[in-house]
Amino acid sequence: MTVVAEIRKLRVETGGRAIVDGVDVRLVAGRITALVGASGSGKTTTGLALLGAYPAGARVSGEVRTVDGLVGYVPQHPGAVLNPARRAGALLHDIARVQTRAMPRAERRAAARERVLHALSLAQLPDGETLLRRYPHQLSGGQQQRLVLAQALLVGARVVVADEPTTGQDALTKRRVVDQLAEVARQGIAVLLLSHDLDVVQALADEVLVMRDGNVVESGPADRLWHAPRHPWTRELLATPPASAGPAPAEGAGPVLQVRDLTARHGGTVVLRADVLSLGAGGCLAVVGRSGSGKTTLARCLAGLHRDHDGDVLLDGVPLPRSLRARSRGQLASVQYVFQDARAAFDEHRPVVDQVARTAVRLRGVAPDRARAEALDALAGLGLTGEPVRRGPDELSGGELQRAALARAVLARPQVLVCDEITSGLDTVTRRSLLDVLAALRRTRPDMGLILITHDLDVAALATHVVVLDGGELVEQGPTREVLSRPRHPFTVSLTETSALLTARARV
Amino acid sequence: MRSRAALGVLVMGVPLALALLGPLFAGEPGPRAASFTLGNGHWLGTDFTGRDVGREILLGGRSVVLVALAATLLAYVVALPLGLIGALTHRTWLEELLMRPLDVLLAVPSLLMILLVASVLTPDATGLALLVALVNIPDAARIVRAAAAEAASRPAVEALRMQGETWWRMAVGYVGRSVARTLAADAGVRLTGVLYLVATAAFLGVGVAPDASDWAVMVDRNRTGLFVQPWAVVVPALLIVALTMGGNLLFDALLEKRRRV
Amino acid sequence: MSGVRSWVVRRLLLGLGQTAAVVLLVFALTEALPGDAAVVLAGDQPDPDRIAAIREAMELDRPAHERLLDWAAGLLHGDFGTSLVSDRPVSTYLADGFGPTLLLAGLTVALLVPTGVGLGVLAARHEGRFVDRLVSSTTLGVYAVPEFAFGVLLITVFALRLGWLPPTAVGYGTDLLGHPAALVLPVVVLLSRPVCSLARLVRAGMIDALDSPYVAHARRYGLSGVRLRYAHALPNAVAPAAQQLARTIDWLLGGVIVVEALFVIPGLGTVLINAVAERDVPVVQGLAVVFGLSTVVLNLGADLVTHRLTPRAGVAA
Amino acid sequence: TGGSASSEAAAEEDGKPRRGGRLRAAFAGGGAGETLDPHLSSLFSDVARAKALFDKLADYGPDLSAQPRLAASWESDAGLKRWTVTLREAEFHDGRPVTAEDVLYSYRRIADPEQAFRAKASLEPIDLEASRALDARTVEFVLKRPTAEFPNVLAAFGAYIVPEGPQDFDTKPVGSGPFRFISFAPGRSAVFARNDAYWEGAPHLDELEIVVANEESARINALLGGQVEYAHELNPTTARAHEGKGRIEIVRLRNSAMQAFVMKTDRPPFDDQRVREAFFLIADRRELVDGALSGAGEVGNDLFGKGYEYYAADLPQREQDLDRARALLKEAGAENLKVTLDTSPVASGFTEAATIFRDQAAEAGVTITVKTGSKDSYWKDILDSGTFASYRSGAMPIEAHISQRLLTDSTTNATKWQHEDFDALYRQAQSTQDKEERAAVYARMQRRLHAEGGFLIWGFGDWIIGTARTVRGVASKAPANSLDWARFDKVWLA
Ligand SMILES: Nc1ncnc2c1ncn2[C@@H]1O[C@H](COP(=O)(O)OP(=O)(O)OP(=O)(O)O)[C@@H](O)[C@H]1O
Ligand SMILES: Nc1ncnc2c1ncn2[C@@H]1O[C@H](COP(=O)(O)OP(=O)(O)OP(=O)(O)O)[C@@H](O)[C@H]1O
Ligand SMILES: [Mg+2]
Ligand SMILES: [Mg+2]
Repeated sequence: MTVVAEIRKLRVETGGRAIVDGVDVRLVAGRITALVGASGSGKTTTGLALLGAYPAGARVSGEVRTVDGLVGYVPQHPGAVLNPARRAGALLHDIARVQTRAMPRAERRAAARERVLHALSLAQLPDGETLLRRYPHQLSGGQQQRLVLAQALLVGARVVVADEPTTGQDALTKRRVVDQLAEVARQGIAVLLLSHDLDVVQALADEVLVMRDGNVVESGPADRLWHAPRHPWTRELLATPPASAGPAPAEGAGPVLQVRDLTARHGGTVVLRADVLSLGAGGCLAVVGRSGSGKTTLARCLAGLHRDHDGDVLLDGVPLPRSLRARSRGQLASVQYVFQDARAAFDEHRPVVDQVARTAVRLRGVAPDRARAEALDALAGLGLTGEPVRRGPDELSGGELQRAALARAVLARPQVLVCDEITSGLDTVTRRSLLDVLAALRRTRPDMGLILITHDLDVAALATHVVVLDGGELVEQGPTREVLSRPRHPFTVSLTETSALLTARARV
Repeated sequence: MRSRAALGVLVMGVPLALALLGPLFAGEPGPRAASFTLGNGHWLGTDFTGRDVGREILLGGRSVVLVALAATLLAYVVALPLGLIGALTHRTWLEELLMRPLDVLLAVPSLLMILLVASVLTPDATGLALLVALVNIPDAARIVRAAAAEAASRPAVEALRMQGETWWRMAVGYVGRSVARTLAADAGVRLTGVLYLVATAAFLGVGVAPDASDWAVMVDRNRTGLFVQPWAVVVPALLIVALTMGGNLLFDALLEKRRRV
Repeated sequence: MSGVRSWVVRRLLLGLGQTAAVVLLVFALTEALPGDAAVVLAGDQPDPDRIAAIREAMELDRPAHERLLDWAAGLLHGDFGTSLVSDRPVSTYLADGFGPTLLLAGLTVALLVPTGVGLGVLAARHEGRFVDRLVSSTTLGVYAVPEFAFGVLLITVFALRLGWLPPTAVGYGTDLLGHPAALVLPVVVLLSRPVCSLARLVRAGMIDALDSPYVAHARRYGLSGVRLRYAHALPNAVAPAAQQLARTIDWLLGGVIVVEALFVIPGLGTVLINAVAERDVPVVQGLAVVFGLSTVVLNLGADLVTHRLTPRAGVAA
Repeated sequence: TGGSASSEAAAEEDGKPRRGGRLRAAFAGGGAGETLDPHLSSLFSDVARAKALFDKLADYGPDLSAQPRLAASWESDAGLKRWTVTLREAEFHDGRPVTAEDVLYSYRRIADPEQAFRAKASLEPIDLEASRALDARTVEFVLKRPTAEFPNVLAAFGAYIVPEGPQDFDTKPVGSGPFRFISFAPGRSAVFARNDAYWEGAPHLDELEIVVANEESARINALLGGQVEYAHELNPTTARAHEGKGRIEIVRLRNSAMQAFVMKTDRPPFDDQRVREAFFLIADRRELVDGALSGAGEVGNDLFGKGYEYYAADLPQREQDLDRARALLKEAGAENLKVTLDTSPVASGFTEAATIFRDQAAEAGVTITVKTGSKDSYWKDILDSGTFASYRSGAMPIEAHISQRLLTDSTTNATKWQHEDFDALYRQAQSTQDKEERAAVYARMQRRLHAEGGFLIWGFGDWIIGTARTVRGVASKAPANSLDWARFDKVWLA
């Protein structure tokens, strides 16, 4: 048990507020320590402290000690630390050059290459040489992540901080990330895992610290914490999501929305093909699939945001114009879309409630005052009350904004509501409350069709029907229970198996 | 950064105040003296036609400032809708129709353009402002379009579309507002460029009346007396430099603020 | 890469169109100028008979579009036509003026990049400190001074007062390389504004880049300061500056006109000013072709550099 | 009898001439379109170059009277219609003698109806068909009408003698002038070398280079920086800055440039003689000279050619008299007169003078709007259109001024001064052999112009030249365009 890094009594204060207060972390070689907690609880701040990085102007007290100062860092968005103007291999080569500086000139090149390749293979990028010649944006998210990991390994870091490595990733990718981190730990490197994905934490962590509002409320070995959480907050965080599939399918009338022979393209390449797809009134359709399988594209075709497609989208049997611009107000109101990134979908300069109210004004012709009252009602119905909604979006948290976005769409009284991954990137507690809101919505608007895009099988379980996309092809569809319990397509099989595996591993 | 902005305001304030208030204090013209002389009640000496430099300075800011500001403003008045429409439209032909002619203008050296157009039309101050604005439109429109295209591709605009918002509210209310900072920064540089163009045009014998009470014209016209009576050149030149420097300091500070956000 | 190639081809075609449009525009403008070459030649002896005779000798009585078409047809064979005023081929005008202007512009651009980038990086390294203040305020100040004023100042100080450098290039003709001292001041004047704007852009870009997570990341992994600055931060700072560099051709041309007049350098700027003054339309058109083409090529180059340095942003023609 | 008194006087002042050296002279030029064809001369730089390589039969002395050059002498018959000119012994640079045939060839070339050489109008009185060579060195010119001032024609601007036969002027010009050709780069420089065989004696300089520098600042800078020894056409302010400072010499050529306003006498408001007189009286000539010419000049008296031969110097100098001007305007019913004054930056001092006069007129209740026109077509624009415009003229004999600008059929009659009786007076002068009598006729004409002409001539500007301190022999009594102006064969470097 060699302690390779230690944080003691860390307190970080910005603008008079302690964002991290009295945190102690000990990282041991070869072991994985996880920090869990709600969004904004101070996980990233703690992790960055190990790198000696603090928010600008922060007052820091406490002690941070690492063995040799070399700490690898795999941020949540690895793209951010990859230089967009340089090829992927640039930093790796530079690091290797520094290391081989002492060698005779003739041997340097070969030695540097050797080291880079070794680090790539450790990071499970065996065919890395071709990747090195690409630019970061030409790599997938998973490859970017492994590349950054390879950099950390090449430096010879004894500690690696991995910040939210699985957020927004599908189950298969998640599994690969888990494997990678396990491999890293096996090489004797201490890993600090910052995550709110409890499956991943459960599968990997040896030690878990639970944070809340900058404090560690509970810590201990993973097993103990999982089986006997002491702090109520930990219990709340770890509570398993409701397994209910929502209200019974109330499909009475015919389909509200139908898709026929849809082929969507991005600049010439076909990224989605869907021959038939239909959503009944009051039905709930889950669209699942790996990252990049075309889920968002499908949703955007329905919403009229993606014009580059053939085939028809029919609303009550009438084809919808391809482009949003050509749709009538009634048509706009009928199909509403909730964006994946709620913050980006709001105008940062105007109060949230005003923006929500505009839906009623523009799409239903409600007078501004009435619309505002309706908007406040709708927001309150989603648990958003008080001052914050009267201010700009930056004063709301991600989860709150997600609900406001939902309210904005709902105010149009749509026949079809499309929600694109509205729960990813949220901690379990927030996520649960949002799913509850959706379930309540379905109860109050029984005629509304709902489309949930997700790669989270737990969320998919809420739906009455499931559509599985793979590589832009619609590979399987049917009632939820059927598809998830008896998957036929190999991809669906692997998807359900992987989820099961992660859960199983966590149970070990 | 605040100090920088304050410095900018200060440095810009002197010429601006002189330009706007100067004419009120200028008073009646005295009799002409011999050109380029010092003393005899002329604090800053006389200029190339024997007028009092001090009075000319009081009078000469308004046109510079107005021409430069008007030209800059005008360039944006045209460039803004062009750029916004170019960025917001999904009709490629419309975008091409709007942007390609600007590319052609961009390929004409601006001084050549000014020289030619000015000698065809022999413009007055308004004409000069129009001309300088014209030369600045292509570049400004490109910048607006680039900045606006980024803003227009944000989900927020799609959300507005989803809500059936008016074009006006999207283009001006959201996209226009989002690019305002970038444009403010660009405007600082452009203002300098415009002042420079006006002054250089005067150097090449184009534009405002040759004896106009105008700082840029003064710098050029009194150049011959630089060694005999430097004030007639140095003071207006310093005022112009202060104007552009102050403007840039101010816009720099704005830019800085944006970066920090 | 084939995407890039087809893009370049499309850009070049567009550039040809642009150049043609420039020529048309310039032709139209020169035609619209008050008075024609005959009137200008007649000067303060505007004897109507004589003007009519000159007009006939210059074939100015032919319709404008015919003259333009003839000229354009000649251009296809690489023939720029002949000057109205001297009857000498326009190509000799271009060839004679090209050397000095190219030398000036080339030297300026060659010095512009290292100086501008160097100053920008220097200021960015010392952001907010004395060196930065010095560089920032100097560049700001010089940027605000028009070339002719700056030129007059430099000549007064360095040539007339101190006598270190020749005040003009009078009498050196096109052999400027033989008199390098005479090139110093013109190049400095030409450099003044582009260097300032470039330095300011590079500074802003460098500060952003040095602040960026990827540079912090590279620093964390022990890269040397020099490598960090020049190999990792700079490429990102240079992309917006490259666009500015393309605009520099426009400035250079304006600057060249002023500098050539100030220092008596017989280059294209002088040829242009004289040709416009003499209404020597074929010469003006020939110059418009040269300037249009160089603008197009430089813009293309800048776009290529930008494309290379910001690979993420799709190239848009 | 060659040479002129003034240059010899200058030579005495400056000590004994020294032979050798190279003089570089900077002129404003005409760009890459320049040529060495002397008949195409139009700018000062053209004339300076033509003068170095070629000769005219006669040229203007300091008072703009014709002085014999290649012509050794001339005499006319009683009717003043047949002139016999005897050439002096001179040879071209290629060794051929200058003959009567060369003279006729040159004049016929200039008069070629296909061409538009500038001197064509000046040679118009000659009937070249009838004129002939009496022998190798005698030409008999037959004129279309009596012309007492015929020698002025021989001295006309651009009437240079070139050897017979076509030649390529830009690469190998051959003339009879004091310098031989070495090289020429249009718009940049022309290099010449001493012609040892020059008929008037070889120049002192070994070489002469005429360089082109269009910006005045560039010319003075080059002079100060030692890059040239002679800078032509400097600003009065520049002159003031350097005069007497010991660094360079400033030479002022008096009476070189007439400065005026033209009033179109054929249209309102200037068709009323009282309005014209009122305008004469509005001008404060001193203020105009001080303001527009920076004091570098003399006031004018509404007559051309101050100090020239036949100038009516006895007429009283006109002074500003606003009361009388107002009274005259009132009389003419032209109170609150509004006039547009056309001007252009085509010549230095124009726009300054225009605004100064505007202010002066305002005091007499006349509103003048100054309209700045295009530089390049200015002269043509004001010839027929407008009513009131800035004007200037270089030096020329008073006779030429009258014949070119003040006769009914003059081609550049900008004042639209068209009076039969005035034309008759001119014809009378031209048929008067006796100089005294002729002078009396000129005096009558000038009295009339002074009283009611269309030229408001307010001043005469100096032509300013800067030279290095080593330069000697530069004539100072030589209005621009006269013989001793830009004459480099008499100059030497001390
Ligand atoms: N640069 C900063 N300046 C001021 N406050 C900051 C800064 N960075 C983070 N904070 C605040 O500190 C708190 C903790 O942030 P931190 O990023 O550590 O949370 P986290 O647990 O990583 O959350 P998440 O799960 O959303 O990533 C938050 O309330 C955040 O608003
Ligand atoms: N703007 C674009 N240009 C080109 N290709 C695109 C673009 N947007 C998406 N694609 C491609 O289209 C395919 C489908 O993308 P889409 O966004 O629909 O995937 P997704 O299923 O929503 O993935 P995720 O779970 O990561 O959100 C992907 O292969 C992606 O690379
Ligand atoms: Mg975090
Ligand atoms: Mg998606």
